[in-house]
Amino acid sequence: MIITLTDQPFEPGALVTAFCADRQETGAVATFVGLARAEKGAATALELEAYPGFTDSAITTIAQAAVARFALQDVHIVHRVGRIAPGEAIVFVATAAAHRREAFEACDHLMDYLKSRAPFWKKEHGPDGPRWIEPTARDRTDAQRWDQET
Amino acid sequence: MIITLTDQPFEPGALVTAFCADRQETGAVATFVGLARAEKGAATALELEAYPGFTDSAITTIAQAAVARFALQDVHIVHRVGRIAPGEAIVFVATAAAHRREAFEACDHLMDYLKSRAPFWKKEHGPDGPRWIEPTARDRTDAQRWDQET
Amino acid sequence: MAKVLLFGRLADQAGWRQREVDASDLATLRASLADTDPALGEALVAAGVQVAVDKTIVRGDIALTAATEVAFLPPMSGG
Amino acid sequence: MAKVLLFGRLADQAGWRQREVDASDLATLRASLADTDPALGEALVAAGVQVAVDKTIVRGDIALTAATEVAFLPPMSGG
Repeated sequence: MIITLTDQPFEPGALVTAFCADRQETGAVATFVGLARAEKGAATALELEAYPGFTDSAITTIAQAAVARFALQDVHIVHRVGRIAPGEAIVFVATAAAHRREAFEACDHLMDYLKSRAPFWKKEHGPDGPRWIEPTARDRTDAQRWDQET
Repeated sequence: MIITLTDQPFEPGALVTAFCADRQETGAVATFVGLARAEKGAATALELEAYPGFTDSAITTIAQAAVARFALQDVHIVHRVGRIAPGEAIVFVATAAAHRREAFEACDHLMDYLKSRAPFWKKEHGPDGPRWIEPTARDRTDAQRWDQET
Repeated sequence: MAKVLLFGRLADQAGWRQREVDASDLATLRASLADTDPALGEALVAAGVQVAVDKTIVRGDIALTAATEVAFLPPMSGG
Repeated sequence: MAKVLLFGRLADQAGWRQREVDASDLATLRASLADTDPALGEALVAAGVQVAVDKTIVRGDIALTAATEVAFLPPMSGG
């Protein structure tokens, strides 16, 4: 399991190559890449803030729980912090499992968590100045889907 | 939209790099890589057969429907045919959308289709000789999830 | 002459993948194949086996022209 | 002296991200911050704002030692 916070741009494809390499018993790798949108010019940059030592530890805890819950063979999470230009990757999640249902559900679950509950604070810069982005109602209900199951 | 059948090994990471490049309005890229499992030595190779002209056309039809249903910005599907060694990629699906729910659901949906309804025939070679693999009960019920919704 | 294609376990069972068969409709073609290989004839009508004529799935009988391609498709499984 | 950290919109509002505050418990620390900046004092008790003491989320009052780190965390949003 690898959990990384980085203030440098990263290339998701290279992570996929490494994650898929030398797997003899993995049938399924699901990945998600979150990219910064230009919003047709309304967003010139995103700025992500984390709490070092707290944010990475919180993500590690949720990733360990996902490994147990979804019988994962491996997880890789990379999250950008700092200033992010449109088109750049913000977040990368990869899950490996024997079968596809577990890989998909774990990836979906981890993204819901990262979007609405992980300790990040996100500011969008645009022509009208910066504004803080907080989870949408949909982000919250998406995350709650996983609470209702046992 | 790109739909490819190939009898050559392919590298999923390189496809992810190309698929994520130069996207200004894509917030979400979901991908899935299906890998051939060694099954602890019980599987020495998979052999996938397609019906050229029929299989690619069937996948194109389902991909076009998924683009409309999930408001996708882009889809890339690559499927191996011929003999596949353990650890090699069998199938790659990538979906691009403004938001993550659509990208995830479309990717999941396309994989369910490819697993149980796309015109491929799959033979597993092992120490006890070859055997044909047909969809599991779970593959069928997974695919039916998408029929029940409107 | 219709071009008959067998896929998956049907091809393994029959021992061939492609053959020209003279038949004016699908029912006649099935009868001709069953005549030569009764076990194959039964396998072709088993549950889950579909038929594509000129790359379109058909049900029931259908007329065949000289240039027709008839494919027998056992249960499918990709990925 | 506890080390107080503000994140997200709380840091923007206060105009600082980190400050040493002398307080023996969290309630006293909140009162001290509100005393200097009443708007910040209100923002820190608003719905959705969590408090972490030494990187653990706490609810209610808690004693603070000299080396304690107190972080105020507005609603979180990643990805």
